[in-house]
Amino acid sequence: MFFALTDDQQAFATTVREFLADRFDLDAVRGVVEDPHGDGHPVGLWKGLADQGALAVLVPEEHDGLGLGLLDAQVVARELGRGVAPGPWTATVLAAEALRLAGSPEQQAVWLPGLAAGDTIGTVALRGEAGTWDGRGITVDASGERLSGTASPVDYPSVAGLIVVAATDPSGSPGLFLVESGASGLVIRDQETYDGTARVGAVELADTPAEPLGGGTLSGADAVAALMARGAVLTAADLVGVAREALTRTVDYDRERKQFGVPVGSFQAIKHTMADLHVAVTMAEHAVLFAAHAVDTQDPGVDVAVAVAKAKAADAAWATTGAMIQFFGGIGFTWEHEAHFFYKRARRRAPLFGSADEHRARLAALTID
Amino acid sequence: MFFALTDDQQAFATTVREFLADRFDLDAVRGVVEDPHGDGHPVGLWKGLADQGALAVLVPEEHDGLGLGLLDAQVVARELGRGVAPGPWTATVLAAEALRLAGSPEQQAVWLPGLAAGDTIGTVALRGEAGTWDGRGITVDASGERLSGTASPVDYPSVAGLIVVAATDPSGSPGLFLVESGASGLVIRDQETYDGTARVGAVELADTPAEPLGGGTLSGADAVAALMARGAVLTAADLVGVAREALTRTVDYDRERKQFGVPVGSFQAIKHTMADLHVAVTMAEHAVLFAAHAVDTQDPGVDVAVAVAKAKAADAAWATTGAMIQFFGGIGFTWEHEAHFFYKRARRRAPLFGSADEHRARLAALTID
Amino acid sequence: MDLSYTAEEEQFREELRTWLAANIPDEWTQPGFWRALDDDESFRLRRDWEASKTAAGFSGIEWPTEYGGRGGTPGMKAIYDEEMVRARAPQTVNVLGLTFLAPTIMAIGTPEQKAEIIGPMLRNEVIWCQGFSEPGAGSDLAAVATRGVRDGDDYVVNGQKIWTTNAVHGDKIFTIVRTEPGSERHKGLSMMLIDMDQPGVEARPLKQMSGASEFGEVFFTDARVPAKDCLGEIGAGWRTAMLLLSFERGASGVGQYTEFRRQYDEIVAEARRFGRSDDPVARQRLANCLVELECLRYHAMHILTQVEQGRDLGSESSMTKLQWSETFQDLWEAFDDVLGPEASLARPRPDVDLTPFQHQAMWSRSVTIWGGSSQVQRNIVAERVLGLPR
Amino acid sequence: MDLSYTAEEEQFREELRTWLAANIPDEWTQPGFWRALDDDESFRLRRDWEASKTAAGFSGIEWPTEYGGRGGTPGMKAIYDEEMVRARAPQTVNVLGLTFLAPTIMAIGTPEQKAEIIGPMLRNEVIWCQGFSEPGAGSDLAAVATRGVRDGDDYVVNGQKIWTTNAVHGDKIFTIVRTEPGSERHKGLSMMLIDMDQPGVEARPLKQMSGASEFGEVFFTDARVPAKDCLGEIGAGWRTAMLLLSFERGASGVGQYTEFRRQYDEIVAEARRFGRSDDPVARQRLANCLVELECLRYHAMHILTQVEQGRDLGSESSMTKLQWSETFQDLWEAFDDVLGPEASLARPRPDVDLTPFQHQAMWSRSVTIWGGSSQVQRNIVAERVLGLPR
Repeated sequence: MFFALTDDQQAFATTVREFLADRFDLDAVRGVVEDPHGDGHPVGLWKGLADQGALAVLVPEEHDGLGLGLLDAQVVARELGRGVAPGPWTATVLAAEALRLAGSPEQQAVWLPGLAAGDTIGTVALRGEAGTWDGRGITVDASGERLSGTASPVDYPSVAGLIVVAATDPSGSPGLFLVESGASGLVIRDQETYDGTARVGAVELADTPAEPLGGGTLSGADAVAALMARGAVLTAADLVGVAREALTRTVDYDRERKQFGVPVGSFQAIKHTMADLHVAVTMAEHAVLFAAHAVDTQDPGVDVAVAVAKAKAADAAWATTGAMIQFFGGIGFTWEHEAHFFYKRARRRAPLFGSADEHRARLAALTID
Repeated sequence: MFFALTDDQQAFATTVREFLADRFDLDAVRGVVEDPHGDGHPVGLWKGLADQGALAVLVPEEHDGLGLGLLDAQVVARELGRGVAPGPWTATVLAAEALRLAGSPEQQAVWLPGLAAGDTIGTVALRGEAGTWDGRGITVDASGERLSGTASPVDYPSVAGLIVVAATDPSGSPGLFLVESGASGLVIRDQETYDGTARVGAVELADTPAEPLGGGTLSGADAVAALMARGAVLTAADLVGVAREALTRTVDYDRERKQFGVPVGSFQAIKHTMADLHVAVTMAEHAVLFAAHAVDTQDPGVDVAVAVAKAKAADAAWATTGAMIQFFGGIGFTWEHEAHFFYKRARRRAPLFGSADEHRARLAALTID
Repeated sequence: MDLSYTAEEEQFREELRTWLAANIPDEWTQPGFWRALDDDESFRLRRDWEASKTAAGFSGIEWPTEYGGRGGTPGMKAIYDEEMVRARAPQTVNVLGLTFLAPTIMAIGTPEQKAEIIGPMLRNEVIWCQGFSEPGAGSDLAAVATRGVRDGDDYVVNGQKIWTTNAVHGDKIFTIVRTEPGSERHKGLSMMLIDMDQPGVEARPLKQMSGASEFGEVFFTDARVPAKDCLGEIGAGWRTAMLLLSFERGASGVGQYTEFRRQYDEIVAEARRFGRSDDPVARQRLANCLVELECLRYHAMHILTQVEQGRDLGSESSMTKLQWSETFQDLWEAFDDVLGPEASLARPRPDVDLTPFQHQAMWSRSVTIWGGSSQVQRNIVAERVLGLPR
Repeated sequence: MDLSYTAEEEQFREELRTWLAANIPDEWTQPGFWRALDDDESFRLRRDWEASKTAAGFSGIEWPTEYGGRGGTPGMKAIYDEEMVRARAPQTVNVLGLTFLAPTIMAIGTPEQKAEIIGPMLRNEVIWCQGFSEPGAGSDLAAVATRGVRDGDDYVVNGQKIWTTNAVHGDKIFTIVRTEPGSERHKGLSMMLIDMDQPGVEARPLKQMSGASEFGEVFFTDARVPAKDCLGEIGAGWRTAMLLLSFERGASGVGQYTEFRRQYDEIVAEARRFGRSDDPVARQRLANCLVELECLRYHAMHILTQVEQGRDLGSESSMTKLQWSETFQDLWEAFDDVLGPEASLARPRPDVDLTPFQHQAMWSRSVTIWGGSSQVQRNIVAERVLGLPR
């Protein structure tokens, strides 16, 4: 029994964390947040992540990747969440996963090395406005190798060279397609979001040429579901990182900040809230580890594990970042303070790849019906 | 603007409260709880309530009643809840309400004086096993003046001389019927409940003769709905009484009980829980007053008011009685202590006439659709 | 129970409603109108409009006529609050002066203060700010560090205030200053009425997490205030502050309910627009907000009754604060929760602007902090209402 | 991550499973079997059955063989816990002795204590009770009032213990006694091992709100205990108690999860039976219990890993207690909530007996109180794990 990260995985986490601390700290994050019309994709950060192999984690070695698992990838996601780091990391990793799982050897050879090296930015467009995250929310139609419809919100579509789009064919079957930037009929409509640590947009397709992903291990609905599951786990990992860092910062602050002549952290109302949040965040951390491992090992309980992880991580991040603002007192409500980076990132990401409610509904379907 | 009980109503509350304190205190309640095979209907308590007019509140003066409103009746319900008093008060009052609202003058003349005086015990059977509380949960069928089917759980059917049964005719329309004790085909199956402050049973009907209620102000589905609303308000009032008394007793105990050399009530975790519960119970008290008044005045917002009151009262009673056990420490978990009277009464009654969830669903239908 | 207003009160409602209908330009009630204006312009419009409302006799509703008020009943004040929300009238600009300072001056002000302050405030000729919180004195107001040193007939004031509403538009500020050197906690404080239009006073907007600036900071650097411009006695500032804060206990819950209920309906409309209103779980979430909102309404009627009967509300105001602030925050949590991924987009559709919703949702995080945090209010309820030991 | 057990551990699972299958009578696993027995009969059956299990080598799994244990790994202990639940084996009768007393004796007992206590306990020849809580010393264990006065080679003990599991079936009790007259709080306490079969010791069952009596009270009236029957040094009882309680930090979470998950499935089955399993709101409620249950399972694997690596779990056990107790309580709240009016009836249908469910639901109210209340655990997590000031 070994339920923990290996020394290598811990070292990987430390590397990413130290890189962010040294080269992309909260001041750098603020720079991106305060430039809402910029592309939100700092090149130095991107190159640094690429240099560490953070983009190559899941890519097979034959395509210049590290050939590691989702458990390793979630290490990166968690650190990026902890550092509220901007950029299309999750989007690019998921695009590469789509190719790895559903692409032909040729498609993989064309795209994966570039994605692994950070030369190509990818993203995924799996759901349309107000849609669910289970394939029923797809709002793009495929007619042969042409796509029409709008997917939204999509992470970083403006900087992406490759967009993996989920679309349904006339018979209603879903599948994944590759759309390249600049394709005819493709319009990226930037969508302003309050989460300044990301950039999102709508991907509008009008009879746009697209290449079906095919010839890989998975296809059709299975491929879409597998991609959704990976998106859920990586988002959960990001949220867990956000939650842990928000909690740590709040505890550190309340240990020192005095009101009524004593540290506010000595008040039991605050202590008990922090204790409950610590338990919740710790459980969410466990859940993300287990889910990532379950995906990697194709555990028969993988569907339950993914839903548990996403539901728990979303709830923990939501609660922790709300408490952060409350328990920093007024200062945590100001623009100048960093609390809102965590709060807004948690709020925006919590519902991505299925809200806590959606994942609980899925758990009910898996264990009640 | 006068949002409060009148002096008369407050005096009425005091009378009932003092009667219970003098003549039916928690030791007397314990006697009923510890005699689970007894009928749970102490005659002295019943006569005392009748003497105070507690059974006659809603009965028109022409039928020997006081001709008052639901706002006055909820005064009694709240005090009975506060005293965790046993007996078929709510059941009898609701049976009388059925006659008042839906009965003909003749039916009223036959039954109301006896119900008002406490000579006749009544009850209502409005719902069957696992059914909802909105008319769709009726599981008794009417064929002319014959009823068949089973209603459950019904309050105090074994001691009731008159049972008001909701039944649907072959066309699916609901209506109210009078069934007398001893009617052919009528079987009362006692159902053991953990709430020792009540007795309940299943009312089994097999081609049982019944008299349709008719000729009153309301009929059919409207009559059933009006009776459900009154049941919801009176149950909410009982729950609010339970909640308030549970909270008061817990606060009083924690003000004195010492651990770690100080009163446990000086710990902020307990203080804040008590403060939140006090707010919740106070809001529930307001909500019950408003709902009762809305029924009395046929306020256009009465449906919202009743649903709010029942949802809020159920939640407040549930939370308060759970906290009572926690914050009395171990002693509140023992049989010898009174906490479980409150806890069990709250648990059993919370879902009657619609759970908090059901009433929230109703509010959604009223304000979202 | 009698939940009606008197005929006289309803008559007042009619008059007010008529005046509001005639005096609020249609465009003002359109979504986005106020946000499109720059801050100074918006303030000026509201300031002037309210002055005309005062001239028409619709300000200081429950104040004695001797102070320029209408001499109305608490019920009329509740009606006023409700109708202002219903008519989507602009936000009151002199709100802290009107709510807190004016009644305190009526109670303990000098004849000169009564004569010189209340009228100009009511006519919006002087905009008042409140200077209570400091960076190191939030929930713990007694930790005030701003100090005033006697110099001839004046005090010379140095220090910083924060969370000051309308800081950059203010003309004067009522503020707690430590005037007794070396004093601690509640002692040695004075409530000074300081002219903000002097070199020693600088006001800066404070940008919030939403990007808006409802609040500001006020810096005192050798600011001067005549000793006579102290409200209450010198050194009795804590008592003055407590009296002042006691006037929060008004009947504004009726207006608050009206506003929050409209927000509920607006959130429901967005849920419907984005196909979320049929989801039973989302419906529970929203309906539970409605439960708490309706309770807030009943509570407002209860409070109004208490006020009409001349009862001292005492610590009950802490209960009111908890109920409205937690309910309001939960309502806006429901917005984020129910709308899902669309909630974080300014324009999930090109024709839908959710920015005002997002601002409210973020604003809702502040209401459980200012005016006595929820933690402070729970302490008060536990200790003063329930009698649990300190 | 490697969530598998070793081949040796899996081999152990097979052996245990085989033995359990052969040695648990079918009728024992039927609903209602144990409740139908009277208390003494039930205890005797379980006592004897477990003695035979010990004889077969399936007790003291992770204990050294020198103490009659199996010398197994922490993983085997986890497997044991899991398989016992799966097989619906009877509840361990000597649970407090085996969990707490035995490892403490192995650590600090005298050679005589090691020789005389552990073997008979393992074979159920001596049933041990724990005497820690008192009516005035619940969460605050240091408030112990039971006193022991030296009299020759003995101590004479007077006082009362409460919440004693198996009180009426116990042969001996390890109990905290104040042996230094006039001492306060943590000082002057001793952990005495007292023979319950003497005139000075009386045990009474304590009836709980459910009507069951899992606990009892133990009264000492001039009870005698030889001074040599002190565990640890005289006067060092607090240290002994803390060491003893530290052994709660085992890997039992795996078994706990298995049991609670079965309860979840049973509750779901009742929800289905009463037509409540299609309700989306009820489904959310249940699914959220599942989320917490699964987290408990992951946490158990995390703890097992820590134990295998020889790490000191320290205050992490408070987190474990919070997660399992709050989750368990919430699960049974869900039972009441989801089943509605039927939940409070013993037999909502003549053929359905919900009494065992109701007992569990009420039992669930106690788990956040005993063994350190949730409030105490949150203090520990906040102060010792997060480092917030006392």
